[in-house]
Amino acid sequence: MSSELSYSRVNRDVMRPLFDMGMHWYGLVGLVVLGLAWGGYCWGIQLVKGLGVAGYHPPVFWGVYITTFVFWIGIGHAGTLISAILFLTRSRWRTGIYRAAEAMTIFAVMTAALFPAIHVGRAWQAYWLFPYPNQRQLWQNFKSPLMWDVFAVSTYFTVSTVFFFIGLIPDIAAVRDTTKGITGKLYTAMALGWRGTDRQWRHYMAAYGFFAALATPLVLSVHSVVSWDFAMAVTPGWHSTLFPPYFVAGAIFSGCAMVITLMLPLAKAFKLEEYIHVWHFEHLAKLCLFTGGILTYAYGTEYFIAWYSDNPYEWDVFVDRVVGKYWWVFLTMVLCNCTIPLLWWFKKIRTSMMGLFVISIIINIGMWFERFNIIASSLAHSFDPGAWVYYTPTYIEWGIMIGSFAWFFLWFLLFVKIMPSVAIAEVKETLRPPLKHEEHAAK
Amino acid sequence: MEGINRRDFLRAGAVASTAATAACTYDYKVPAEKVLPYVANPENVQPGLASYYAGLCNGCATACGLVARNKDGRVVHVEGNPDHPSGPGLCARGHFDFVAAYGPDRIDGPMLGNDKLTWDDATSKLVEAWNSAVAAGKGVAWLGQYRTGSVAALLGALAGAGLRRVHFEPVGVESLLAASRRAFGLDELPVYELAEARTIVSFGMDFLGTAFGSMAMTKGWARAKDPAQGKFVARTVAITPRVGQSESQADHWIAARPGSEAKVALAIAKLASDAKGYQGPAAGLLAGIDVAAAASASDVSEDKLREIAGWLAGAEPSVVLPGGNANAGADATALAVATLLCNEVLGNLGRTVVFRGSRPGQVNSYADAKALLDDCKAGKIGLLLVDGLDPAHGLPADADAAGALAAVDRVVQFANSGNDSTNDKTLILPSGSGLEQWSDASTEHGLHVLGQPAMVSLKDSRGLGEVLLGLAKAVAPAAPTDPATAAPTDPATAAPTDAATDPATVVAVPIHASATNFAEYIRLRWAAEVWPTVPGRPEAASWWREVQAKGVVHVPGGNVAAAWVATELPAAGEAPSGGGKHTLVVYPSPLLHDGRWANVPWAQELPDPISTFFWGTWVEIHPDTAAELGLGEKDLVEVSTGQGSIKVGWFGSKGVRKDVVAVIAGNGKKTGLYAKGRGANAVSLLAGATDSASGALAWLSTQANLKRAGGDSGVHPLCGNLDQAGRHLANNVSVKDALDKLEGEAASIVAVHHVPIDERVVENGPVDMFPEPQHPTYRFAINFDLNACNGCGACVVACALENNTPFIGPDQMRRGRTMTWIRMDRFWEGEGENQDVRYLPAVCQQCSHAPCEGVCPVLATYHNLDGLNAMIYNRCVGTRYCANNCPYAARRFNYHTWEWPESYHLMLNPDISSREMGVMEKCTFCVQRLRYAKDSWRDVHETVPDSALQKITACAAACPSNAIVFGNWKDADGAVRKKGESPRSYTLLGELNTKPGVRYAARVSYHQPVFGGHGGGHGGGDHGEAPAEHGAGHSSPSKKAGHGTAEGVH
Amino acid sequence: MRQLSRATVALALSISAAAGLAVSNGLLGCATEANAEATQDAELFTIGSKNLLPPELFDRNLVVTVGDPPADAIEQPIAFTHTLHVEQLGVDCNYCHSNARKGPHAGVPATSVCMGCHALVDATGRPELEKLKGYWERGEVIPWNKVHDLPDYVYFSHKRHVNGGLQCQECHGEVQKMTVNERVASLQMGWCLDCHAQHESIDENYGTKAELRRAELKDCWTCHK
Amino acid sequence: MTHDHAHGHAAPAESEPLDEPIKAVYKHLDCLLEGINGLKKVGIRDFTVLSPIPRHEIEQEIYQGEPSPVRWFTLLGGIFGATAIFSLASLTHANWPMIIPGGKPLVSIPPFLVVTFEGTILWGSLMTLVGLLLNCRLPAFDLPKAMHDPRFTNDSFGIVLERTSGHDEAEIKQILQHSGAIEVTGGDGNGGANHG
Repeated sequence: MSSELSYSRVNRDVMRPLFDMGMHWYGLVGLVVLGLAWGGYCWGIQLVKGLGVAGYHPPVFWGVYITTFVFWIGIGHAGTLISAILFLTRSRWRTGIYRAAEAMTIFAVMTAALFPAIHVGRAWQAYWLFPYPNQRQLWQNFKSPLMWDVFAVSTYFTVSTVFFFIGLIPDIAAVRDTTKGITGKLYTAMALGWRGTDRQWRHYMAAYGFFAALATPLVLSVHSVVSWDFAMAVTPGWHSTLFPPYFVAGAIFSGCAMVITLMLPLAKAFKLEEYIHVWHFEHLAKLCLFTGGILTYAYGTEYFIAWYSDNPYEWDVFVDRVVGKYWWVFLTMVLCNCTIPLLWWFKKIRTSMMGLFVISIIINIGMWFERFNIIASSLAHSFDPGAWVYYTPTYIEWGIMIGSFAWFFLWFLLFVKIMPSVAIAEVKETLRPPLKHEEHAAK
Repeated sequence: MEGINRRDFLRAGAVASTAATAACTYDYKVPAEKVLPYVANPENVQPGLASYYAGLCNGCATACGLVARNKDGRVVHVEGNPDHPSGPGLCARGHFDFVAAYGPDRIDGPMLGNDKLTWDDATSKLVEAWNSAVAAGKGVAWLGQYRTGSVAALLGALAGAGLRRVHFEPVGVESLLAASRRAFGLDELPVYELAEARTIVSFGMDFLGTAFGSMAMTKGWARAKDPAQGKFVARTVAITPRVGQSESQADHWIAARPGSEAKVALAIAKLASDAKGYQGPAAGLLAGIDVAAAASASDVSEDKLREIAGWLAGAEPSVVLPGGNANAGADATALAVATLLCNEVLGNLGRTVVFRGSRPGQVNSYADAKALLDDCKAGKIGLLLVDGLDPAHGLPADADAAGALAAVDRVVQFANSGNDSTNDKTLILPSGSGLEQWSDASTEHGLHVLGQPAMVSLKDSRGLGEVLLGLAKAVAPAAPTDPATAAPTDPATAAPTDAATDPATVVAVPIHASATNFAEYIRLRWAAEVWPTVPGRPEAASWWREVQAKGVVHVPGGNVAAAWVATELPAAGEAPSGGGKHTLVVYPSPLLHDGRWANVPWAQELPDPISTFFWGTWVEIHPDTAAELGLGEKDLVEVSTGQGSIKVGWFGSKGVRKDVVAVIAGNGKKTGLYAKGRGANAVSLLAGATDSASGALAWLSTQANLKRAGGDSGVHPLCGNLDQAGRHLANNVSVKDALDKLEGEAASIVAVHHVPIDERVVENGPVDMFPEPQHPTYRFAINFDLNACNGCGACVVACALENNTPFIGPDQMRRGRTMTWIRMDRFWEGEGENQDVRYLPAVCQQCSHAPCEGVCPVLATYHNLDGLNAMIYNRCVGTRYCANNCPYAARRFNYHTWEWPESYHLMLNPDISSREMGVMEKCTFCVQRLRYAKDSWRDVHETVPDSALQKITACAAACPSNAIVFGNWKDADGAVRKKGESPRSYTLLGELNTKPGVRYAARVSYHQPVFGGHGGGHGGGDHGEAPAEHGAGHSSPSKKAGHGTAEGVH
Repeated sequence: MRQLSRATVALALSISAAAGLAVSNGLLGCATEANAEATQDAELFTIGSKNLLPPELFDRNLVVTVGDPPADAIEQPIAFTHTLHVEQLGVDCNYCHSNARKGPHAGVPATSVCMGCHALVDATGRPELEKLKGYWERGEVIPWNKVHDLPDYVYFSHKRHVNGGLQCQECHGEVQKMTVNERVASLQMGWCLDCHAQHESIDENYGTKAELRRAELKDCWTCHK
Repeated sequence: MTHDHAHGHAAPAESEPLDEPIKAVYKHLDCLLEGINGLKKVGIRDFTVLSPIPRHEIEQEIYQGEPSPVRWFTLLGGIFGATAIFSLASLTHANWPMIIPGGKPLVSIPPFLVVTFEGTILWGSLMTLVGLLLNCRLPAFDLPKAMHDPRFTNDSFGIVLERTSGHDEAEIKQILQHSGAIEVTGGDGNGGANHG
């Protein structure tokens, strides 16, 4: 962080986009609304006509929707990782990026949370997944991994959102103090009367620490629980104890890549380079290299276990992934997740904007295909050879997926417009506080 | 009670039930529904309870008995009649006859062109046409399907008045009949009793499928293959150019060159007579047979011929089956005579080949039909009555049926909707469904089947018998029945009659003159002709009530002695010609038959047993041929003969010779709601040559050329993989093992594919983390005997109709979204003579440790106290996790709300919920029937006995070969327990230890092992001990069975 | 102001573009296999569509019902009174609803059952009886309004309950005192369950097997198939 | 720590709130700390420190490292969540005994641990939120106008006194001014504004 930065400059720089947003922003919002309309239209068709408009080919009963669900949940990991785990480990480089990363988490979880409703056959009965007292005296099956999922995702969403808003309160207060009129009233309401009193800061810091402490195991548990959706099934290719660490590593991998994808243009567009530095991205890239390494190792281990177990069903699935009809999915996955990110070992690439941006997108593509590879190819090549099929998605599924990206970006765009996308108070914390005796010394 | 008859009661009931199904939303404050009681209670009708009517299946000439279940005014299901000698069980095509009754395009009342007529108009037009034809000196002719019983008797009466009768079916029996006449001088068909046959050699007769009398043959074959029943296992040899459904069950497939079958049969007869030292009346015929020439003509080595003859002569009795004429060429009769000669030589007559007056009424040949059509074209026919045939679709182009019909002054069709032969001048008289009217049939000495109305007619139709009775009254008023015309064509009348001894049945005038309606006609005729033959002469009125209750009268013992009379053999026909590279084999569809069920969507959608294709026409070619042509998976193939060409999809079958192209018949219709535009008409490729000895159409007489035509054929297999990929799902055991280790005497002999497991598991059996759940009273279980299952699909259809599973159309089927709860897996192992087609009916296995149950988040599926894996539709949210987690892929998902098109919805079974979109469903072991049975037996405070359970599910009731047995595993003496403890028994994917309620009995075969070896004594038992119960001193066979690894696995 | 107009323009642009896209998507959909309606077989293989408006959307089960919902009395085509027939004349329930002991439906009696007595009762000047006679003479079905209705996925059997010793009044209320028949029970699932494994008749009827019967009675397949 | 009675530094009962609180604005952290110290030295403990960022120095000065009671909320929330969700799962499964999947005990610990864990986290977090809001008295829209200075969320620190705690207003202002406040305002008028 530049030593020239002062407290007031931080306020000014970070809040600038809130009041002076270029035409680009409106253009982007228009584009995103278009995508959302497309997705909504596709979902409308699906709701009215039934899931048959998607490409499901039994026994492939899960497809693009669950793939995209897991993808978004995975994206949602980086934010809380950065904000909570790095907070607890006092990694100071988190300050510049954690706010936007956290927002990304929440929006990613919000996007992911759409998918169970999109995925289930009777979306209008999806509320049955939540335990609530009813006259039928019916409850849920708490032994089902899907039920765990409901709990894990809703808990994750609730905790992340609370964490996010707690972190925002001092910054909203700062925004409040520079706005007037209706907007000012809104910020006043959201700031909950925050004035930065000693009492407020005292409990705030205590609570923030607890949130971080609670969110940390949650980060690890959410994707573990999601991975149990697969690992708890008997389906060959899924039934593996490797899944939780494998999924968590993959989630952090894709999440960090997504942070790079989002923050690079953000820093550029809002001239926040002084706060979101290249070395932030370098750190993220290194984190990606680390988790990507774990992931590559996990891919290898999967094959080793399948081979070593001598379970023919298992081994057949893994062979089929390479030589079967889904070879292209496997190839994309390996190229995007294991091979291309290795370029980041070169400092030149991992510090160049283009190198960071392109590879981070490639990683996101690869991670989507990883989930598709796990889901579709396992189901399409299960126990009974009479039921081996080839599932291909339809335009409805692609449309809804595009819609989900639009939904995510819409929230993100709104966020950068109305909330400070860099944590003002925390950035100030990293600055040396203004001290009178130092000023005298300087003079 | 005046003015209210039975019809109205049923109608009121129907209204009530429709109203009940119409409303589906439920608001607890506003009842939107009416409750409509009867005006007057009909006898024996309980609202909400089913009534059963014995009836007659009109699906084909075989005329099996059936039982129709009427619920609240509609027949909702049919099953085979267990009192009929071919029952229990009902083939798939029999079920289609029931579906056809609800066809949406059934016409409502008589039609002339596009005009609707009243019945009075229509019948007067009919009589008018008859009279004017006679007045004009033109002929009055009948062109129809085979008919027996009272309709045949009425036709006999009409024949006396000048009606020219031609009874012809495209898939007919004329060559077999001609062969019997020639060989034994008997004008009837041989009955093949396979139950005791040690060796079965078939030249292509579809004896498990579309052949006349296949239900009885299927049962006999299943019994002959069952090691437990006769302590032997029949060896089946198929000598055909193509492996069809029946041939797929053979132990040896001998791919003789098409057209050479007769020579092969004669060679076998010669070799067998040498082996047996035959000295009978046919000995003279054998001298001139040249075995070496036959071998070279047929591509079958002399050694192989000798081996086959050795099998036949070595294990008595045996049976040699002819080619059905759909599978024979210009020498169909020669082949049939040669097979009879084989049977004669082998001493099978009277043992496995029996004559007892079996024939489907009057049988005319294709030549006769063509002669009639030629006369039509020549303007010699003034009135043509067409019954049950669609000549424009089912006859080769050279018969020009459409042109011939157009040249007739008045064509009257007895059909429920227009077909390809209908033109503007055709008078269509809808004859309704067999379930709506009185009918009868008699295809054998002493076997009479009665059909009675099981529901009110859905449309304004009038039975064929009723119309003919009216016509006979009008045009043959007092003419006495002419015994010369009627007797030989009607086996019923051939039975000895001495009606005069009972004054009640003395008939002074012809029956048709005295009977006021067809029901009365039947009753009077039966009183005159059937009743006197019944031993003991029961009291007439109570006898008739009993006949109505049972639906069948069977007086066994009408066998006729047969002596060989032929002194010379029919000349061999011409070899297939036409100048193509491939011999064209057109075969009737196992489901659509000759095309008569093409308009039944369930028939179109049920996957073909061999290719698992659906909704269309395709060719079967050898994979090498496909490679030569450079065919891609989706490419169309153009098949061209001198008569034309069709472009269809293809299936690479290892079961056709490389020089053969096989095309499935039945589709390619121009009319019919569901038939129109589906596939292509294979018959149009035939040259129309005939077998000179019988006049039968030579199906195998044409050569064809193949060409890649690109495009997208749209045909798609339902089964994903051709073979089992080395997995042990459908298992075989060797005959030796099966005979050495019969039921209950030894450990499992099934070599089951194993995942290598812990040594401790090998020693102590599978380890359960949790005990198997308690089943206090019942543990419902089912046993599929793969040794008897031949993939016919009857169970699949029966299940679909009982459980309201919809048909979904070709687009959805291509995505594999079949809704049928039974998936008939077909696995094709090996190739050449040794190829081995295995069928595996995969249903929900009702596991005790079910993977699906634990994963449902809303408890929509769970295990109940009866051992069933329950599925509650109205709780299901549709996460589909259960389906992913089912290793058997047994669950079905409602991707859409499938609505039954108008009038099919009347067929819905009201005992089970219909499912909306987004809901999972699966086999429930017909829980509605189980609950009904439990409810009934609870009234007398008893558990349901095994006898009441064995055939309780729709699939078990439908299975023609008794391959499916249902029961309570807790009943130690029950059939299902006995079968489940047989050494052949195994559970599917037993290594997963899901403890299924479904067990399979491995097929017993003479095949060389394709993989994994035979189970021979090394105890490759399955893990699944379920449905074993804990406690109660039961020890499951698998516990003793250890977990030896089968050789060559993985 | 400048921002507002920009926002309006952007919004208008995006809405119109979305509409255009939706239309083109629809057209595209027609060409796609996924859109089953687009195929030639639209009318042959009927895919039902979901009505996404109430009542499906707002499931009544979302509400926790406390106590019984209000009873509602429904007018019938003939003002039949149970009070007269049951309480005053002493006709047994089973005389008219004879199917209750034999099958799933108790059944509304056929008109012929009514006429069994009413043929002997003078109808002149009694309008309700004249209506009954009218229906009978015309051979017309009396369109009674349903008071007790269950969803189509519920399979209820009167036989089991009546033969098990339950009194009609336990579910139907004091029918003998009703001039206009009304429903007193909610007939909701929770209401069924209140008895289903707890009713005292289970002990009476099943003795030592009562525990098993209780478990069986909570099997979902008892009522849903 | 104006309202923090827990510390026993409650203002004397006779201390009337000032009509206009005394407000000192600081640009520098060390000056602020000096100001706090100055007030503490004369025994004034009833004042509020405002800061744009949390500083340990400030907290240390005022609370001497006493931990925030929020942690008890977190603990209780976690215990409640674990108990509640485990009971929910167990009781609902026991209420309607269903065999799912075959043979598994009705109340089976391993699968229920997952939801129990999630419940612990969820309720721990929610109770931490409640603890935060209660302890911070949020929402706090009724704070005196003197604290509404936008500089306190930007680049300045502040000390606000709503009571004089029995001390002389001028004396307090003096202390604040001496510590290096750039601006000292407010008071009931007997001290007068003094801009620095």
